[in-house]
Amino acid sequence: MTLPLTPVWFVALPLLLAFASPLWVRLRLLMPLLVGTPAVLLLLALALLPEVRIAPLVETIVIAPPLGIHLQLDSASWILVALISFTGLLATAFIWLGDGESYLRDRRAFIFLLLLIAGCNGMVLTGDLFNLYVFLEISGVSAYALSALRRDAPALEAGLKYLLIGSVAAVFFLFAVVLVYLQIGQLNLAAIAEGFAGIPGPMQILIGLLMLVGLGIKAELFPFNFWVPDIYQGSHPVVAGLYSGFLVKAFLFVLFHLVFLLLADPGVAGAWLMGLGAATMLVAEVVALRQDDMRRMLAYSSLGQIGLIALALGFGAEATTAGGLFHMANHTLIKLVLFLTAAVLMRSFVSARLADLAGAGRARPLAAAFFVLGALAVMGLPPLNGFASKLWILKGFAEAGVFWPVALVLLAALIEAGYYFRWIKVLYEPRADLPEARAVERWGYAPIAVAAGLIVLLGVAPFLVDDLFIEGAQALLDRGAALSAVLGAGS
Amino acid sequence: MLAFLNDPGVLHGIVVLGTLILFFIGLYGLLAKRHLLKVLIGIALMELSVYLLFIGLATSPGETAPILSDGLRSFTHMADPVPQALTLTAIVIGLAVLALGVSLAIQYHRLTGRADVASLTELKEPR
Amino acid sequence: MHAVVDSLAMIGVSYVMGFLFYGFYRQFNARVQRRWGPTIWQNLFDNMKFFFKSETLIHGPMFFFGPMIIMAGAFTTVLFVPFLKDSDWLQGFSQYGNLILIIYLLVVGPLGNALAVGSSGNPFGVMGVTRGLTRLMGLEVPFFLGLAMVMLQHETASVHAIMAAQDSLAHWGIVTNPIAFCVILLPFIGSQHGAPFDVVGAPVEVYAGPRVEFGGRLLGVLMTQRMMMSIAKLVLLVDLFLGGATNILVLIAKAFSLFLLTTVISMVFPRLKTEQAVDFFWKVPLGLGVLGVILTVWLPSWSA
Amino acid sequence: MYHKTQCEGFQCEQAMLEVPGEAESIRQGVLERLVSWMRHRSLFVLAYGTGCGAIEMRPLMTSRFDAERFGIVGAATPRQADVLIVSGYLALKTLRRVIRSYEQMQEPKYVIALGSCTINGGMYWDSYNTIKQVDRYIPVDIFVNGCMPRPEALIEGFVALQGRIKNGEKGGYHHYREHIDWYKANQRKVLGDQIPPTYTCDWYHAGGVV
Amino acid sequence: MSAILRLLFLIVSLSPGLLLLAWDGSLSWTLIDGVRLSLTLTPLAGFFMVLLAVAAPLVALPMLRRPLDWSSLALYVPLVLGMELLLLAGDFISFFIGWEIMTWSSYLLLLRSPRADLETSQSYILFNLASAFLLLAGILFYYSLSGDFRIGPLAGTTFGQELILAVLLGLAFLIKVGTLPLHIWVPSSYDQAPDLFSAFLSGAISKMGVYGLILLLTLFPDALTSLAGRLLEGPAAGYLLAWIGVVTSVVATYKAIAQEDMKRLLAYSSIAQVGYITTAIGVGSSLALAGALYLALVHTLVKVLLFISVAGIVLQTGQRRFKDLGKLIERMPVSFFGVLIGIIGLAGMPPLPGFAAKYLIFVSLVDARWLLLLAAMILASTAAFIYCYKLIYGPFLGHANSPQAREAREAPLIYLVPQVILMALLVLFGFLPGLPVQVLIDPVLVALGMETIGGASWAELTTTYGGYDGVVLMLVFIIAFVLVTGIFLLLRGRMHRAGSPYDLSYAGEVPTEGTPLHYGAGMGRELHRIPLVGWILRRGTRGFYLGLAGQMRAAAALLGSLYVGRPQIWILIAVVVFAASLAAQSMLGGL
Repeated sequence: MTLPLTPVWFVALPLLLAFASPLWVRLRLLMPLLVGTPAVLLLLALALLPEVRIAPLVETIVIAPPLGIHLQLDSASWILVALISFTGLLATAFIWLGDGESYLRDRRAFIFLLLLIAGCNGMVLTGDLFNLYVFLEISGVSAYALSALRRDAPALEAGLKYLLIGSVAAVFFLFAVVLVYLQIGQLNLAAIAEGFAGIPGPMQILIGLLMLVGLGIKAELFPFNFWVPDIYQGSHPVVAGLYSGFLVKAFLFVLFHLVFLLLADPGVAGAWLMGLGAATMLVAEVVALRQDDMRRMLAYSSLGQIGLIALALGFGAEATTAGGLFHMANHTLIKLVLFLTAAVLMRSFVSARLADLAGAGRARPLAAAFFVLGALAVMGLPPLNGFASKLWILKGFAEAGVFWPVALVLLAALIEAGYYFRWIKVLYEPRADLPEARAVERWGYAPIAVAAGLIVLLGVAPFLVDDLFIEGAQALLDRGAALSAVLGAGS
Repeated sequence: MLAFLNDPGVLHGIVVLGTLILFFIGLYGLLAKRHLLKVLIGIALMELSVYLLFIGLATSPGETAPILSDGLRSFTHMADPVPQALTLTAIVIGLAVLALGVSLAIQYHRLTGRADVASLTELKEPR
Repeated sequence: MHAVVDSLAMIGVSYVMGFLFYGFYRQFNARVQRRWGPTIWQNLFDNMKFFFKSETLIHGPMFFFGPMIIMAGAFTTVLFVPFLKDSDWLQGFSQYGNLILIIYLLVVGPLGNALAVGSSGNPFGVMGVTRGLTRLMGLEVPFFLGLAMVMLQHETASVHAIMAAQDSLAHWGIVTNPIAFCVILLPFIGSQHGAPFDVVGAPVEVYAGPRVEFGGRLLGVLMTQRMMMSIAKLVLLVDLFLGGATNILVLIAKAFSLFLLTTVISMVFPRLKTEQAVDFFWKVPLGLGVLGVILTVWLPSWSA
Repeated sequence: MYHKTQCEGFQCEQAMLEVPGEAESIRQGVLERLVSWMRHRSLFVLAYGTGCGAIEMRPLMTSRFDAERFGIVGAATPRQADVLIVSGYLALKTLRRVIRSYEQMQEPKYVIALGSCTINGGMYWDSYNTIKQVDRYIPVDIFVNGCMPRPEALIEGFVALQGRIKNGEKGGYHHYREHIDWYKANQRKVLGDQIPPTYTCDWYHAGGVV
Repeated sequence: MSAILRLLFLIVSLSPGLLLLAWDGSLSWTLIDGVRLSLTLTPLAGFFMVLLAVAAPLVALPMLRRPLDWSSLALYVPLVLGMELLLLAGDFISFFIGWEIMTWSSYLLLLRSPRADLETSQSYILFNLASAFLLLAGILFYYSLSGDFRIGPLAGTTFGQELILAVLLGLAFLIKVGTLPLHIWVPSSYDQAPDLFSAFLSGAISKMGVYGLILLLTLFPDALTSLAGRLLEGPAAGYLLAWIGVVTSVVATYKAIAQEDMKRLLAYSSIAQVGYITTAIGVGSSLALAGALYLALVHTLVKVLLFISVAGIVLQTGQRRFKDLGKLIERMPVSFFGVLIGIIGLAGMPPLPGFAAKYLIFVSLVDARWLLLLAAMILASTAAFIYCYKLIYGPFLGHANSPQAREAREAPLIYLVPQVILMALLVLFGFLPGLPVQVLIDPVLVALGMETIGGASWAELTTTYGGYDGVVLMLVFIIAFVLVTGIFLLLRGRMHRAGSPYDLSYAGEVPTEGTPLHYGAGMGRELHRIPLVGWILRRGTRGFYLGLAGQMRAAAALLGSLYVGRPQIWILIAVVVFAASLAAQSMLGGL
């Protein structure tokens, strides 16, 4: 029997392995499979890359589109899929190697982690609106459960809060899906895109706003993102790293994918999203100034970067979009380093509070060095990868002669420096009584080191990968090509 | 007596009105109630209203179930099967979410003795 | 050889002029105060007495080298000021220098001496030095501004060229650029340690100021350099404003008249405190200087 | 520290108080005579105003008597002074400072004692805390007696001192060096441990009596 | 292993010099799509590379003193390499990359000091990043004008565009050089940085701002003149820059006088010196630029020398305040000479090259007919004598005021070697003031398309206003000094040394150890009584920036109150926003 290399595996493999989990417990294969699955998916993604670069892969399930469900792997979604797999690999490797908390290493965590990966992959790949809703809920449910995994009061609180707000988002999104179906009678995205212009204007607005609220809550845009810091703080940092690393990226991608696909002229919606992105960025960076819990601070910082990405993608120019996609990837790497470092620090010093971490840099020099590296990268300081992508975005704005986003981005970066450098300073505080540090597994640094190495590599040599992102941006922006790939050239 | 219901416009109007009322009742429960279970019930009501809306608007009077049996050999005068399938899926998902929510709420209650949504104050902005 | 003889002659001339002028100053001062006063040679006597004191106390090597530096600075200053124009004699090394260099050389010595004062460890001396530096800060601004106006007028910083440009009475600096002269005059008196501004070295003001620890031969050195430095400054002003001198007698006459002017001004004013002096320099001469700049530089360029 | 040596008793003391007179003038070469002449024309005065004599110094220095015509001017610090004027009685407190100032002066240096109090205590002859005879503690070159002496008398004293300087006579400072033990013993007698520190007379330990 | 690493470290520190010798041609590659990096070595950058080549190894050498601080050594490497990149940059992106690497690595080096506090480190990094981001904004604006990141003159731009560009880039560089309202980060960070690193901060890093300012001039076809015409004989736009520089110098000089800590004093003096350089750049003539470059050179030499000397003092005594030191001249004679030569250079006294630099600047000001600026500059430069004197009196003269100062020993050899080298360089340039002009400065002027100012020989410094001859000046002074000393020693009479430091004429009193005889701390305090100076000294910008930070925190608290931890409110807000935007859109009339 030969297994064809199709995009279906991105969803199917983690789902199958997750549901067969009792088997793996018995066979003591839980941890190897947990790490192995994203690794295999990453390899699969790499293997598919040459094909994807030639033309988008459309994988039909049962019936051909527009009637059936299909998965579409183009250059843009490939970036997300590879990112999800890679992030999953590093995070699970950290869980395995880092010898961490037992609740992250048991069957439930295994199931939910794989479900999260499957859900996100599905969201990114699917070409069907209702399917999108399903994957959205799969990833949502697994995320709620992951937050509550620790089963103490803060974790349960985080899980509950996440569940409440997430369900509301899902209801809004479902409402939009229902309206779309009622108006067009189609669920295939390409088909909807063709028919969307025919919907009466007020209904378009209603659908758009419903989707905006639904996805905006999930994608952490400004007036809908008040839940984020609480959830990130209550969850384990590795889980928060996954949220910040690919969950929110997947939602953001879906949001912009829908915008660019459904709307013939994404100008107005893009402007709205740019505004929301700018507000998200500025508000989050300012509020982050007063945080004294590392997880919460990182949550705000993550919000800020999401805002930046929304700003870049919303502009819709090729350079900003490519830069935005690149920044997604970079931000994922950076936040992974930061959250995993936070996990190490939390395990060493029990607390993640600023006051308790004073002088930690002298007790845990490696972890602090990774934190510094991540902080420098997230602020966009060269020669790290955050700089390359920010430069790309800003260059895109400058080429278009639009300067207010440039000013806002730079201002936000300055504010961001205000709190990151405060943390760095405190980490290296000279203190006579160094805090007591509990032992951590040295192998746990390996995934962080890999991510850190990539941060530096992508910073020094972004030209290695910039083609991918340009193609991704073109795939994301080129509505006609996307439609014809699904519906055939004649449509 | 209820013949006026055979007019799709009237029927759909009633459905829209009813589901919207249901939706806002759910929203009210979600926003105004403090007990966790009541809040979850609010969410469930909102979801329910969306399902009802979907089914109600996708079906017109006089359509039969989309099952090819009992001598029915063509696809005429059948309800669109897709909304029903979708709604079934959505109900399953909604149930899963609701179950997870209820279980979390119960665990929370067991752990802390509280079931008040306003008492979720462990995680908040620093003063 | 010529350079050596010339240098020695310049040093000699400036020394002789120095003690004679200051001897005259003391006698003149006494007459104004209705006293008989000392002889005109009194400064020579004082100076020689100190040079031949049989005991000299020093406070470490820097204390010794300070007066040496200030003396070397005085010699260098004298050698870089041309005494005569259109002459081979009394030129020193002035063709290798310029006006700005001379102004800075004037302060080399005092700073070297300040090291010696500090090295003595006497706080009164250091207070005196600080006052001296403060006064320097006050007077240098209008002084330099005036000189800059002269430089701008002649478009050169070379003293020779400035002298050469003043070929007749009508072209004397004091005639062609009277504002600059007025700006410079009071700071010049200050830089000569003249009367209204002499709080720094005045006896019994903070215990004799910077010289509190100097005695014996070192004090003799300090007196000598002060006299020579004063003559260097006088000659410099003669060169800049009074058209220079073609022979030694003219030089003495011009320098003496200038000296007489400053002396007269000194005698009629009471002593100012340091901060008052600085404030005065920054208000009156500097204000005049700013006015001068506006009149001689800004207005012509705008009207042009 | 400073210890008594050769000399004890009244006669001895008398001998010590004899300041060398004209007979001991030194043979001088041309340069020395020139220098002496310069020196006598330029006397910087450290006026130690301990008593009423200080009042008489003002008219001396100012327009009326104008000591500057003799080359006599005031000095601010002992380092620059040639002549120390002890103008009146000395108390125990002031004696200490006068001795220290004297020792800080650079040679050649001279002392003029002004008024009767410096000779024998004058009107304070029976006071418990005044110094009766200054020349037991520092060598006095010229006494100007009177209570108080007029500035004219002081000028006369100065002229006499100038004459001695011009002739190259040995000054009191030679005597101080040669008999430092005796002076120090006397100072110790009244001042106890409060006598000025040794380093002001370091030549004493160096043995370098010129 | 350790030896090899140390050797590597030294090689890196020598790399600017090696680069100068070995660099030819250029390098370029694409960073990301449309951004091409290119490295060349222009003469202007070469000049600043020389400064780096002097400062980097001389600061690196004493850093190798045991016990080694490996983190500092490791951070020094990207710092030096980043600055090399910054200087080699042929385009703005590599310039910016080098600039930022310099910024963060210097910040992390600053953190190595146990004395660095939060306020200082935050102000350092925030000001420097503000500078960097302004720079980036300027670069992007430049890019939008020229369509290319390569550094070169702009053509066909409007006055408004040029003004925006000049303001953005100018502000960036002015923050870096620390001109007046933007200087607040300089003193405290120079003070609290590791002692040796302060030398590098002041000697090399601040020069990068100067490099940037000069680079800014080259962006405009006719330098500053094209911006707003001419005023008297200089560019009108430069007049403002020159006044900024001069006001900076004046204020910083008085602040320096008021300091009671050696390193803070040096920090303020750095601000003042760079203020002169800024002024000269504002004048913009060939003379003035030569003066600016010359002063940059001298300032690098002098400040590295002074900071290393001071680092030696701090190392040996553990004290850094004037009131705790004193009389080290006998205990640390080499350091004394280091500081002596340093302050002579700093004060711009002849015969050392500081005078040559000031001479060029003064003459250029006269030449531009900007006499009021000249007067203000003279004010700063004569007031500088006071702090120079304080700097040498406080630690070295007077009386030892602490047990450590009484028992200090000379700084270790590894500190003295750089000092001696720098002293030798300064004296050499004193003899040959024309040497830097002909070798280093004239090529830059040629490259900038200006007339050269080099004279006939290395000994001469010539201008249109006349010049002077360093060899003659130095020889006359030395011969006079030798003669005077010789004659003095030939005179008859006993000369002896006081038996005790307390043998002072002190009104007959006998001062003792307990008597407050050291005038180091209070020196210059009486300047407060001068109205203008008192007015300056009473003012500061710290309150303003602290207020700004407070406002920022208040804003954070205000916005943070949005992030309440209550799900129902989140949902409410979402619903309200939804409803409101729906209403708004439908009222505005649809998509």
